[in-house]
Amino acid sequence: MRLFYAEVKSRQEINAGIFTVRLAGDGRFGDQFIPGQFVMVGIPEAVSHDPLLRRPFSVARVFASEDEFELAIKVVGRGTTILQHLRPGELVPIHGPLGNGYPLDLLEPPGKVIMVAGGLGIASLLSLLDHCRQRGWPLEDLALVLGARSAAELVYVELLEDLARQGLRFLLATEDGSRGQQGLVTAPLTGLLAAWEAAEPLVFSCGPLPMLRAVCRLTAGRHCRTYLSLESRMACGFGACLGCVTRKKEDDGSGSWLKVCLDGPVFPAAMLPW
Amino acid sequence: MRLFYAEVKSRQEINAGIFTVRLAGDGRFGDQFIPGQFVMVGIPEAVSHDPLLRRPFSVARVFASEDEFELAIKVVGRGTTILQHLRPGELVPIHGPLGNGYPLDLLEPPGKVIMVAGGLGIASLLSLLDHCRQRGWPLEDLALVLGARSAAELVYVELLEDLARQGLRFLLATEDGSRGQQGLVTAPLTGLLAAWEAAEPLVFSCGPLPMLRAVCRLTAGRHCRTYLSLESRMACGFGACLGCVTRKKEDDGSGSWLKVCLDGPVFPAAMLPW
Amino acid sequence: MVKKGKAKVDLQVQLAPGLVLKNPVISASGTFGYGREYAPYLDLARLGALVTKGISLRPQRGNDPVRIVETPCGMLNAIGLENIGVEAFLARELPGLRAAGATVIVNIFGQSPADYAALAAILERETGIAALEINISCPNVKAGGLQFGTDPKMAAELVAAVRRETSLPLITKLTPNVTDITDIARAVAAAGSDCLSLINTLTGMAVDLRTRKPVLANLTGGLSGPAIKPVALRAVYQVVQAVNVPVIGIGGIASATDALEFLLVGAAAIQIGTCNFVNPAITVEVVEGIEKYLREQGCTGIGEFIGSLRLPGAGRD
Amino acid sequence: MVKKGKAKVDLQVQLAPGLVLKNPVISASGTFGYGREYAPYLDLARLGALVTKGISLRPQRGNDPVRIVETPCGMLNAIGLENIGVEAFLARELPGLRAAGATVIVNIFGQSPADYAALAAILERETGIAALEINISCPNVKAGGLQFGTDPKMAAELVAAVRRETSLPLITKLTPNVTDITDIARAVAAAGSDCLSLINTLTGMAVDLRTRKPVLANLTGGLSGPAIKPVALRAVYQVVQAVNVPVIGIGGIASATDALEFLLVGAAAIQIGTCNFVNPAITVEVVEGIEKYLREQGCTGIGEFIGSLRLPGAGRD
Ligand SMILES: Cc1cc2nc3c(=O)[nH]c(=O)nc-3n(C[C@H](O)[C@H](O)[C@H](O)COP(=O)(O)OP(=O)(O)OC[C@H]3O[C@@H](n4cnc5c(N)ncnc54)[C@H](O)[C@@H]3O)c2cc1C
Ligand SMILES: Cc1cc2nc3c(=O)[nH]c(=O)nc-3n(C[C@H](O)[C@H](O)[C@H](O)COP(=O)(O)OP(=O)(O)OC[C@H]3O[C@@H](n4cnc5c(N)ncnc54)[C@H](O)[C@@H]3O)c2cc1C
Ligand SMILES: Cc1cc2nc3c(=O)[nH]c(=O)nc-3n(C[C@H](O)[C@H](O)[C@H](O)COP(=O)(O)O)c2cc1C
Ligand SMILES: Cc1cc2nc3c(=O)[nH]c(=O)nc-3n(C[C@H](O)[C@H](O)[C@H](O)COP(=O)(O)O)c2cc1C
Ligand code: FES
Ligand code: FES
Repeated sequence: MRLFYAEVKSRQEINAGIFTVRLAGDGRFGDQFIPGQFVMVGIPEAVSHDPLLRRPFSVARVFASEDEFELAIKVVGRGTTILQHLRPGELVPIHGPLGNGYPLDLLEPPGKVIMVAGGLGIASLLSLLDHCRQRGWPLEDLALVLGARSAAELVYVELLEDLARQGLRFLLATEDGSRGQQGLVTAPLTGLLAAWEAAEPLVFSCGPLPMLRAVCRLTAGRHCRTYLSLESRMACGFGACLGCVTRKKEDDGSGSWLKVCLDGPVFPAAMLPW
Repeated sequence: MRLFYAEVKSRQEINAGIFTVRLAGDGRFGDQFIPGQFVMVGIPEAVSHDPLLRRPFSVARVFASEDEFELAIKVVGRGTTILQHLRPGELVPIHGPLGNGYPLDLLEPPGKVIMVAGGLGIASLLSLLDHCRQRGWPLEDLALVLGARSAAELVYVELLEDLARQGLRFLLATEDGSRGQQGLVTAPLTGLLAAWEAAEPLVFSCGPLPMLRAVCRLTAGRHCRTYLSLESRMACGFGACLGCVTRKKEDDGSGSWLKVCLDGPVFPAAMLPW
Repeated sequence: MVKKGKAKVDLQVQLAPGLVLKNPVISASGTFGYGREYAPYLDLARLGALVTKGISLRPQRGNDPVRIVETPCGMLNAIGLENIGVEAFLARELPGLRAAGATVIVNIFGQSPADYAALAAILERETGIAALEINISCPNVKAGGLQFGTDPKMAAELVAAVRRETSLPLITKLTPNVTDITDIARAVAAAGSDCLSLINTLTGMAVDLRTRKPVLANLTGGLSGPAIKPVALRAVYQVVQAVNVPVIGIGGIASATDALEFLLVGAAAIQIGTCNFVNPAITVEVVEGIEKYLREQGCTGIGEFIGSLRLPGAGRD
Repeated sequence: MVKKGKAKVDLQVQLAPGLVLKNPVISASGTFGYGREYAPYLDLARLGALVTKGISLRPQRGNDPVRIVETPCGMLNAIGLENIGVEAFLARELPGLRAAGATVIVNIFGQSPADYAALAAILERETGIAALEINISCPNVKAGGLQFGTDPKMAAELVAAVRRETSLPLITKLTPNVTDITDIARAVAAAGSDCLSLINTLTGMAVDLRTRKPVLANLTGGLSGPAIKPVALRAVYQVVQAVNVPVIGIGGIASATDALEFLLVGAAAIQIGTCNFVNPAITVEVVEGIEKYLREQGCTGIGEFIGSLRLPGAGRD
């Protein structure tokens, strides 16, 4: 975990309200990074206290050789509106990488890996996909199911389609059918799970809560291990505020909580109450 | 008085911490403007409430044909730090022109006019100088005494030196002697008042309080009419908050106050208690 | 329930038997001058109502400057209730407001219950006054009413004294600088206040490290602006639960969304203060924003929305 | 008086007979975990002291989420005093803090004076505890002490009960949610509190217009951060005037300048809360900033600066 000011190297508008931003590391960021981790991003304008808190974003990509990393951000409120106006050369307060990340000990080939991303959840899973490729996983054993409300909410699709041509099992669904098949990710996922169940795949998912719940339901009882990356409102991102907690499975109302920022954001589905 | 968003046309760094910014009018700004008036400038970032209040700045120049106007700003705190980063094309909330401005009825040639500016007070007086020239006043009858702590706090000097070559009586003093004569404006002003007293000059001054007080003392009892442009902390700039008040002359503690924003910022020295 | 359309939404709200406003947006006392100052920016008749600067029997000079200072997301003021006095107000300001078609609420304060009662008796005789707002909550002057506003019994006696002098609708303005605002709320409602408005400012202070002095000549001032919105929303919610009279929500409103939040927790109307300084046209923009939102939500009247907060566990979510 | 140089400035402050801190910068309870969480960012021994998360006799689960929400220049929290309980704290957390050389102040709370007294008796026996901070001001749980913190008599009884059980220096933490904070301050000082700390959070609320629900599961929460700084500074100034024991200033401190403002009005030390979340290294940066400022002002000891506010008319300006 590092605390530094990162220079904005470039920023790219993807769609209305979605952009990627590439930031300079501090020389050690990349070494420490585990896929699935996130950073807390501060508001560059140091003279203002509004917005006050840093915002959490998954690290989508690390470019180790250039000591740079990339975030993919959707504009939803005050903080992201300000971040949208970042310019190359500006310095952004960065705190991270934070959180546990995906379970690297399990992430060794051979085997099959299914990644299920909803909307900007792709950011977190892209780092995992990169990791799998670096560990020498054949693309044919990796599947990525990506869903979004509409084509306008998609990011990294070209990159993924490119990998699909090289063997990645890439399934795309939009609710309005504007790109990929129409509907939720559950349809393609159901098929995939059936097809790959024999291989006892690892399933990783990141996206909106209803989608995560659906993934839980679909994988429950099947021969697969499922991990979910959660979101939560965070004040600190490193376990100090107790603001981000979520309920454990089999919580009778007396036990302790899971801290999404420190115990997560990635949890085995079995730990969660759905 | 207008309430509009002004596009930034250009911005020029003058010295460390001092810049000018040229803004687009709303088609009627220039018609309404009286020299000595100011605008309340809002913070462009609409998603933040910090800083909350608009900041007052004198209008230094109006470019009627282009429907543009210019402010000269010194960075002293949070608001001005943000304004310093304005970029061409950005929209800035503008409220103005506000205040009474200089007494136009008196400002007709012939006669002599002495303007005494301290630091950024030149912004207000530059609009007056422009006005005088437009009214056909011979430059030889106009004097501008400009003082600052050092050369680094000067703005519009080249422009003024150019006018000096055309006849303007331009006297420059810096406390550290880094440009013009060394010392306060009081020394050159004393000489000028003595030389021009027979012409019963109009004296206008804008700058820090100690300088305004000194101008009052120097002109008191002489044959000249003195007007001072004051500053004050302002919340509204248009007479609604009663925050900007200042004491009247011969105030026995029971009378009413002067509103700097509405009754001023320009006051006859005789109205003020110094 | 959610249908969209261009249908007119009824924004009328009733704050007292004789006090129906065309919409719930009111300008707050001390931030809207005598109304006249805002005439260049908006049509005063478009507001639900405007509340005048606090008026006393005799003119008041207010505090020495410095009177205001900006703070994070807010400001402190210690104006000290400067005003021209009731006589000058009636002679010089009220006729113009009447002519402009404004719904005028007069904010009153004094040093004793007798002062308040005398003001009420004078204003009772005038036409063109929709209601009185009794200020028992100004923190900036010793005799600004705060001594009444922090004691339920004194507050009730004061309201009763005013009530005896006038049949005008009475709004009592409460301070948040108390241990339990619902105590005061219940007391003044029982004493005959038709409506309550809250909150007035929180007492605060600012110092200047450079000069090592307090910034405000008065040492302390009243904190207002977006910074106090969470405190105001909480107070309004609590008071709405505690009393049966309409409540006007005040504190840090900077947008239609903010205003709607106060209506959601049960405020029958809202007042906008500090943000008038930043955007003199904000009140009218908030009226428009509320109407647009309610239309999008498919409401035909604002009454459907007021107090529609869903509580967890209440079986409604 | 103003001379510049590189001379060392003495930052030591005394908060109680047995409590001298190396500098006046303390981390605030509930915002610094058990200290451990911040070890990667700073040397815990460099702080004047750290205050632990509020500790109770038995572990507490705290409130359901949502527990936090950002507000203009601040945040609301309704953590609900989640903690591991005193036993686990002593076994699992205190040894590490001792080893790190931290000056540890333990923040305690309970449901009754007996709970507080029992905690004091337990902690009295441990080494490595510099002082206790008695929390009678948490607005987020029914039994968070606030019932004691708003009544001078109950507050005094509670402090006296703790006093009987321990010779540790006692700091009592006060709430701003009262009509007159100096009443409580005087009462607890008289009851044997060596020092006072203030302010705890202001009670606030946030709602979500989209869902029409309160944002916090607990409905209301405690407002902290820069938004409340003016209220905190006022409260500290008032209490400093009212009591003869040292006062620790808390509320919205985001920089060395903010910290110096509290010292200027007479706080003997300060605590930093919410801003630790934004910048985990802020406490140490504020220590450095205070030292730099005092050196530039030509002070040899921080004592010269504390309480050096110049009042208008006091013949000192
Ligand atoms: C571990 C983690 C990783 C994330 N990764 C990404 C990413 O890669 N890309 C990306 O675009 N976003 C990501 N997010 C979400 C991102 O943090 C939020 O969108 C961002 O903080 C919103 O900031 P804002 O100031 O724009 O919105 P705000 O103005 O703070 O809020 C906007 C709206 O969202 C609501 N809201 C804000 N936060 C939450 C929340 N946590 N839960 C529910 N409602 C909320 C608010 O109430 C409001 O309605 C991640 C979040 C977490 C916790
Ligand atoms: C009518 C008028 C015309 C002006 N014209 C110009 C101009 O042409 N160019 C220009 O650069 N400036 C001008 N000013 C001054 C300008 O408004 C302030 O410098 C600006 O508001 C500071 O904003 P800030 O947010 O940067 O500083 P802040 O962060 O608000 O304050 C910075 C420092 O200045 C102090 N301060 C702020 N305002 C005042 C005040 N009014 N009196 C005393 N101390 C104060 C603060 O306490 C703080 O120490 C004018 C002011 C007025 C009233
Ligand atoms: C400059 C100023 C002057 C005020 N004067 C008065 C007043 O005379 N009478 C009164 O009842 N409230 C007065 N108030 C309080 C406001 O009416 C309002 O209650 C408070 O500012 C909170 O609302 P806001 O956050 O929207 O400003 C004043 C507030 C400000 C900022
Ligand atoms: C998330 C959070 C948790 C807190 N928990 C406690 C607590 O357990 N005990 C306590 O006395 N104060 C607690 N506080 C109050 C702080 O210690 C402090 O008094 C308050 O936040 C004001 O300071 P600030 O504005 O610097 O945050 C908490 C504050 C926050 C923001
Ligand atoms: S965000 Fe603070 S503990 Fe998780
Ligand atoms: S600045 Fe508001 S009255 Fe002058």
